[in-house]
Amino acid sequence: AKSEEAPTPPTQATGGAQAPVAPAAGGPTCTLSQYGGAQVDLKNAIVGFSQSEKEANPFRIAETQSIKDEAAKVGVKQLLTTNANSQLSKQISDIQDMINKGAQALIVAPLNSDGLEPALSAARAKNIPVLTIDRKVNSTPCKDYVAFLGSNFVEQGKRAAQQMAKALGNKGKVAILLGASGNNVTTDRTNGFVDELKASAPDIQVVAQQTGDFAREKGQQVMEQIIQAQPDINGVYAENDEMALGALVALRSANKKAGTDIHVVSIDGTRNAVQKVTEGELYAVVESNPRFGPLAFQTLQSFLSGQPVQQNVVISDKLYSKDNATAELGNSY
Amino acid sequence: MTGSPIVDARAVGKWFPGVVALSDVDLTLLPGEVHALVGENGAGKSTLIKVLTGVYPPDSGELFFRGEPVRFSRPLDAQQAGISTVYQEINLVPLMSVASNLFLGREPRNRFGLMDFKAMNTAAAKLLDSYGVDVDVTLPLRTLGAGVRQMVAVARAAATNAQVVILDEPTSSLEPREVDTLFEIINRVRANGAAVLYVSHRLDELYRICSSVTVLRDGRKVHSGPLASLSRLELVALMLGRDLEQIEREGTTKFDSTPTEALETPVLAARGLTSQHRLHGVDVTVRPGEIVGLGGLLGAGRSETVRAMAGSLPVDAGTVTVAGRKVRTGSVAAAMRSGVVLLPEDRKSDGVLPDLSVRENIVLAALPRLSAGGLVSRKRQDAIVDKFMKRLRIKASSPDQKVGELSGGNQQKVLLARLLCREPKVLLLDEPTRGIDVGAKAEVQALVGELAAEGLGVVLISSEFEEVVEGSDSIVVLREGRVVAELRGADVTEQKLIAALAEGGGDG
Amino acid sequence: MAETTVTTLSTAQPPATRRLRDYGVYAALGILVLYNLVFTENFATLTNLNTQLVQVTPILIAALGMALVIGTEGVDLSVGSVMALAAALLPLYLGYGLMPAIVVALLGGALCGLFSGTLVAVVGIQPIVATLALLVGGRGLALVLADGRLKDIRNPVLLDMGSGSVLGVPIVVLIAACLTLVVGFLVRYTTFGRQLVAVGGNRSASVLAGLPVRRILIVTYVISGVLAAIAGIVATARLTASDPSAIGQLAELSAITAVVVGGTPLNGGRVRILGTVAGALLMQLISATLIKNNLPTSIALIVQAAIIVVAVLLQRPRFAGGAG
Amino acid sequence: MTVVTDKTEVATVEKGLSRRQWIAGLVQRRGSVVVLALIVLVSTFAFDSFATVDNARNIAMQSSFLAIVALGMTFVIISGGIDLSVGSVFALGGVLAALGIQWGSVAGILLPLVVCGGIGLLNGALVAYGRLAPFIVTLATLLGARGLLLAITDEGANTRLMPRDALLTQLGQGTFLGFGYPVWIVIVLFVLGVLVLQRTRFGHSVLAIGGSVEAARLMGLPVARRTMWLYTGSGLLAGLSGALAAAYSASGVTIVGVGFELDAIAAVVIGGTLLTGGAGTVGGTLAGVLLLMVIQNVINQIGTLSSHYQSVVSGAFLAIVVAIQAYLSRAHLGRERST
Ligand SMILES: Nc1ncnc2c1ncn2[C@@H]1O[C@H](COP(=O)(O)OP(=O)(O)OP(=O)(O)O)[C@@H](O)[C@H]1O
Ligand SMILES: Nc1ncnc2c1ncn2[C@@H]1O[C@H](COP(=O)(O)OP(=O)(O)OP(=O)(O)O)[C@@H](O)[C@H]1O
Ligand SMILES: O[C@@H]1[C@H](O)[C@H](O)CO[C@H]1O
Ligand SMILES: [Mg+2]
Ligand SMILES: [Mg+2]
Repeated sequence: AKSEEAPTPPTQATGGAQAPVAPAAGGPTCTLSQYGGAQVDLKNAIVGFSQSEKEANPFRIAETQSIKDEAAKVGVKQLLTTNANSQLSKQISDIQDMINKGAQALIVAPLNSDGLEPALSAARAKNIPVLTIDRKVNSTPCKDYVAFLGSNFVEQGKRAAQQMAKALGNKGKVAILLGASGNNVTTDRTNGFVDELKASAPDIQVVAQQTGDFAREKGQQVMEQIIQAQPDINGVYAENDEMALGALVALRSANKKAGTDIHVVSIDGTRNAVQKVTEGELYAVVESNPRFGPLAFQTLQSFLSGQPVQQNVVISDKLYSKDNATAELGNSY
Repeated sequence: MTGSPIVDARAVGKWFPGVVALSDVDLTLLPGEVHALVGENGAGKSTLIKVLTGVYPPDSGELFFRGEPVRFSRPLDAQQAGISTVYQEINLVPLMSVASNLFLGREPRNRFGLMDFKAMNTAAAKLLDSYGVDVDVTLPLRTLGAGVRQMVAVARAAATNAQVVILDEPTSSLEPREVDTLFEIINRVRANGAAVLYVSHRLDELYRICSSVTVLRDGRKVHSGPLASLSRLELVALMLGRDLEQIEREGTTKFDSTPTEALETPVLAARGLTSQHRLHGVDVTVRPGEIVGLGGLLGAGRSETVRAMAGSLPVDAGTVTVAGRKVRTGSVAAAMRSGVVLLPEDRKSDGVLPDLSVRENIVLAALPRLSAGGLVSRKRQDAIVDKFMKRLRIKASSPDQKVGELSGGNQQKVLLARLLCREPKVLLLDEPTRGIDVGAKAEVQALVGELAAEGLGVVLISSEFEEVVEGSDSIVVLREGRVVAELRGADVTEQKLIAALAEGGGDG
Repeated sequence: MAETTVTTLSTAQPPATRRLRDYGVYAALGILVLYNLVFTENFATLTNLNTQLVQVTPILIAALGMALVIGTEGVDLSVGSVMALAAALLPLYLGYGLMPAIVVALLGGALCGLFSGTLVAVVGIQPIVATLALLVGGRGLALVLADGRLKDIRNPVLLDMGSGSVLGVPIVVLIAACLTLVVGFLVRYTTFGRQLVAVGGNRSASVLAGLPVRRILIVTYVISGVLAAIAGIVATARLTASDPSAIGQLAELSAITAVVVGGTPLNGGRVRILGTVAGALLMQLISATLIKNNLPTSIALIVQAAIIVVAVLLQRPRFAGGAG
Repeated sequence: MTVVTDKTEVATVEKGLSRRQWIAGLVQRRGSVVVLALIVLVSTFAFDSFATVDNARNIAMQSSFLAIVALGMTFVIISGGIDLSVGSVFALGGVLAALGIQWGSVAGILLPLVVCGGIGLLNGALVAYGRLAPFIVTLATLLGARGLLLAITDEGANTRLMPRDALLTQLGQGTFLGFGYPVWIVIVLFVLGVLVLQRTRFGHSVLAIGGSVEAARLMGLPVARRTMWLYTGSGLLAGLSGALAAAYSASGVTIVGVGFELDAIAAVVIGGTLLTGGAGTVGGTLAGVLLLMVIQNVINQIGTLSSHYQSVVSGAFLAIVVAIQAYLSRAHLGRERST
């Protein structure tokens, strides 16, 4: 096979590394003795990673990759990987299966905040430490699981709203491209955005809310419909980059000029999206950083060697706007 | 109690889009009588029965059961009222066992309310035995021949001690032995004071068993009264709506029974046909212009034999040669290409495409030759369809009527037409006149005669001995998949045939 | 007597109701259009018309193949995954130029069809499962080929195909129109088309009539595969990117709905191409209406369900005997 | 008397024939079991963590929810129909359980049963009395039920939790002899299922309806009523399964059950049931469910397969399994008629 010349340079290994928001002091911590279980040297341990969605979107690809890379770097005995394919029941069995295969520590990217309990309690029963990343689960840290690393999705929505307000000068009509229905990433990003608008830019009015399922094609189709029913909107908030990119195509074919007639703000920070920011088509992108590898294994390592770890590590997400996009392009994924 | 009718249908009307199937038909069934319902194909017999038993709601008219006005909205209602029916197209469940089919809906149950299969199977075996059929009742029905299936259907209907038993062409696939048993049953039922409605195209049967008759023509009642007072000719005249002289002149023509003494090389030669559990080295030879009958009792393997020759039954051994050239066995296409075509026994499941038009059904097998460059030529189609609809007198509102809506007899003619447009060398006919009215039957028989005269080879299966004997130049007698005798020339008589069957049966 | 007149209506169907049965889809479609003309803002515009037509093309093209398969008393659950497969193949070979890439994608579709067709016709597996295997495996294969990544399309010709138009008519719509004509012609006027319908009508009778049943079945599934591939290419061109994870998601269900709502019975023996077009348009217009009026997904789904049921109720098969 | 020998001989011919068919039939019905046994055997040697009690527990538990749904699907498919709505109804059942449990465990189990049973009833009525194609009817309710779910969870945003100590929750999480209650529920339901299908008039009539609706009707079976009960049952079981699944994970998760119907259908057909209706077994379905789950388990045993390859593998697996099925069942179905 021979594809068109690859346009995007490979992401820099170092670039875009995650950093916790708050300095790693303060906040409740968790130790091995509190959680229960014996010390383990990560080097000759079996670690399991349960991914929730297919590695079919840059976020997931980057997330899984960084876990794999770091596992190799740390040199764990074996890394088991499973993918729940967006099925909660499968993620439960995946985790149980990995426990059964002798995983001594688990990194879980939950599909959903609720419903993983059986898997967690299975790990709990065997004192296997569980680290949840990306999406937070509604259980008690240091009891049902050890700790959480990830973005604050409500915060992401807020920041998106602030960017939107800035772009529209605090007044206008916006449409929201929602993520997959029932998914709490969607809920948080919607609430954060809507509440922030109410608070700081009440003259901005949300005239349409339709789901784009986190996918580019759906984003495009929905946008094509909205832009005709509501030709006078001046802003679009997409709850992930893929949908935003779809929306851009739709706007173009409707002869609307993204960046001047209509301002688009989205979340994730994928390479293609940040590229669009540099070109001025996207107004801003709030990062949702998927590179959990280093932080996750660091946390595991110190936890398994008996040191306390933060129960709730919220990572700081970048903001890509026209000021920094070109410079930061290399750090996008 | 005689006198007060059990069933009394008044001015019943039923129409389907484009067809008036029944218009004010009266029918009265008295206790203890066997009432014949006769008429040409498409006269409305089956429709009347379906209206009486709640399959179709009537479009007009009233139905009285034991003097009470009733409306059966589904067959179940009719059955619960005490009317049990054998419909024309055998309606049983092929995948289920014989016993299950017999007892569906009223299976014997043990004290836990669970079905008692042992009881059911023994009961089934006993019941069928009283009908002269001895099969493993645990077998799926689909593995049995049409004959047995027919008997099972009858047994099922007569088993429920009903006040009215309706039989729509029950003997169409039975041969004499079974017919006799069936008539015993009917007499028993009648003796118990029940009424029997009996549909058949076989006049002699009617005169044997029926006391009164109702004649339908084009959906109207044209006569009703005691049967004895009608001569065969009068009856036929009523059915066909022609006057007596006319019929006497034409006669209800059968085959011209002058055996063509054809000595040329065989157009079809089957040698040592063998198929597991079915056929054991059957030989059949057909010369151009010759009609070879297959004789045998139910399950003798007649259908299997022709199916093997037509490539629709894979054979383990044996060869089929057509006009001197060997034909690949087990392939219908190959057989057809060589000019061998089969009129299947089971019209419903192997023959018609009910939802397609008469036209489409007729041209189906000939599509390639009716089309140029993969495109169907409507002109050539219409020409050939028109030709055969005329030649076979197919009764349909138009070539575009769905075949499923045609009467049984006309469906059969459509299938025959389908084969004939292939311009075959050899016709294999499995029960070609099953369920065909006297008029049509005569036509079909005459047609088969003609075709033979034109040089076609014909193999004929009929459960009516009379028909085989009349039609055939020679008869191959089968028993359990073996040839037990071959009759030619002067030996082709009913007595000789029955004798052959008996001897064949002597000791294997 | 009152009741008998009632049954008269239900059985010997007056022409009116029969026509309603045959043209129910068109009726429903008309009603929906009227509704939008009255209640939906900026509906009666040419651009809007184009949008609806353009959006429906991939499903419509897939539905054409689906209609043929359903005509043989089968069903093809794999069309969505085949779309994704074609989408994934396309960018892999664009390096050699557009034509080669398209050919490869179509070949991929044909192979998929050959696979299911063989499972159905030769191995004797029931269509729904045979194609279910491909539904599961096909998308996986697509993601393997694309290694999960969505790839932007830069080939100018392909992009034009996606967004360009001739005399105001979008190119993709023209493509869909042509394919509709071809398939409609295939069904009505060719030997293959008639034989296909026959096989669906009564398989064992078709065998006994000497039809090459296996070949007919296999070819039908291959056609469906190729059409699905075309649908995948069109969707890719539209999206200006090859997204094997999203393209064709649940397309099989939309396609089946279009076919059935369009009046093609699922038990084979009949194929209605125009009906299928109308069915596809109807479903497209429903979702458009719901989005344009900004209904929440919940309501949208319920309304869709209701409309599907009504549409098929309008054209349910003719009364033949009591229900039970 | 010659005739008598004639008949008895035919009969014996038939017996011989029946023996062959009986064996073929057995193999067909047990084909899934054979394949299952094979895979289990191979995996036992391939992976040392496969044949362990824990793994058995996991597989049993993981199978139970699909098994319950597939049981209802089996009856529907044997009757010649299909039920695509079970996936959404399953999800709805879970959400309703979590909603109802705030009024106690009884309400928590009744609410989903009533509503999901109602949806099944609607399916049944539309199929039996509306005479609509099951495929399209249940496709519509697939959408409708999902819509209803989103409506009562404000677009899926609101996931209700179930109190850990509630009876219903325990029903999902508790264990007996090391196996979760759902596993035992499955065993009970399937024993009942076998009895109903094989040994009751109801089951018998279901087989008849699937074998030939027309014949069943003319034989005077209450086809419509039966059909309605079948779909109602399927809805009930899907709802029950959903409620148990919710109890198992102590929350009415809104995103579950997507594509579940296809798994159920696959399980049923792998189990040797004809989608054309008229023949099938409940036991086979259980084997089919286990097969699917074992395949998943094996993929996880390998432990390093990328998500993309995972679907490729399970797709291929599915094709191979049904191919073997079809091959085994050849004799049984006497293909020379249909092909
Ligand atoms: N379901 C149907 N739809 C439309 N027309 C029908 C239907 N059933 C029967 N007809 C028509 O009604 C007429 C009577 O058919 P019917 O089957 O009652 O004839 P019949 O007397 O039983 O013929 P045969 O002796 O061949 O069985 C025929 O013209 C037939 O075409
Ligand atoms: N009376 C019977 N008892 C037992 N088995 C039977 C009987 N009749 C038919 N069968 C079975 O059905 C199979 C098919 O019979 P087939 O139809 O070939 O015989 P046939 O001579 O054509 O009789 P028919 O007139 O029923 O067609 C037979 O091979 C036999 O196994
Ligand atoms: O934050 C991530 C990304 O937004 C992705 O697009 C969907 O899943 C979410 O968890
Ligand atoms: Mg009749
Ligand atoms: Mg026969």
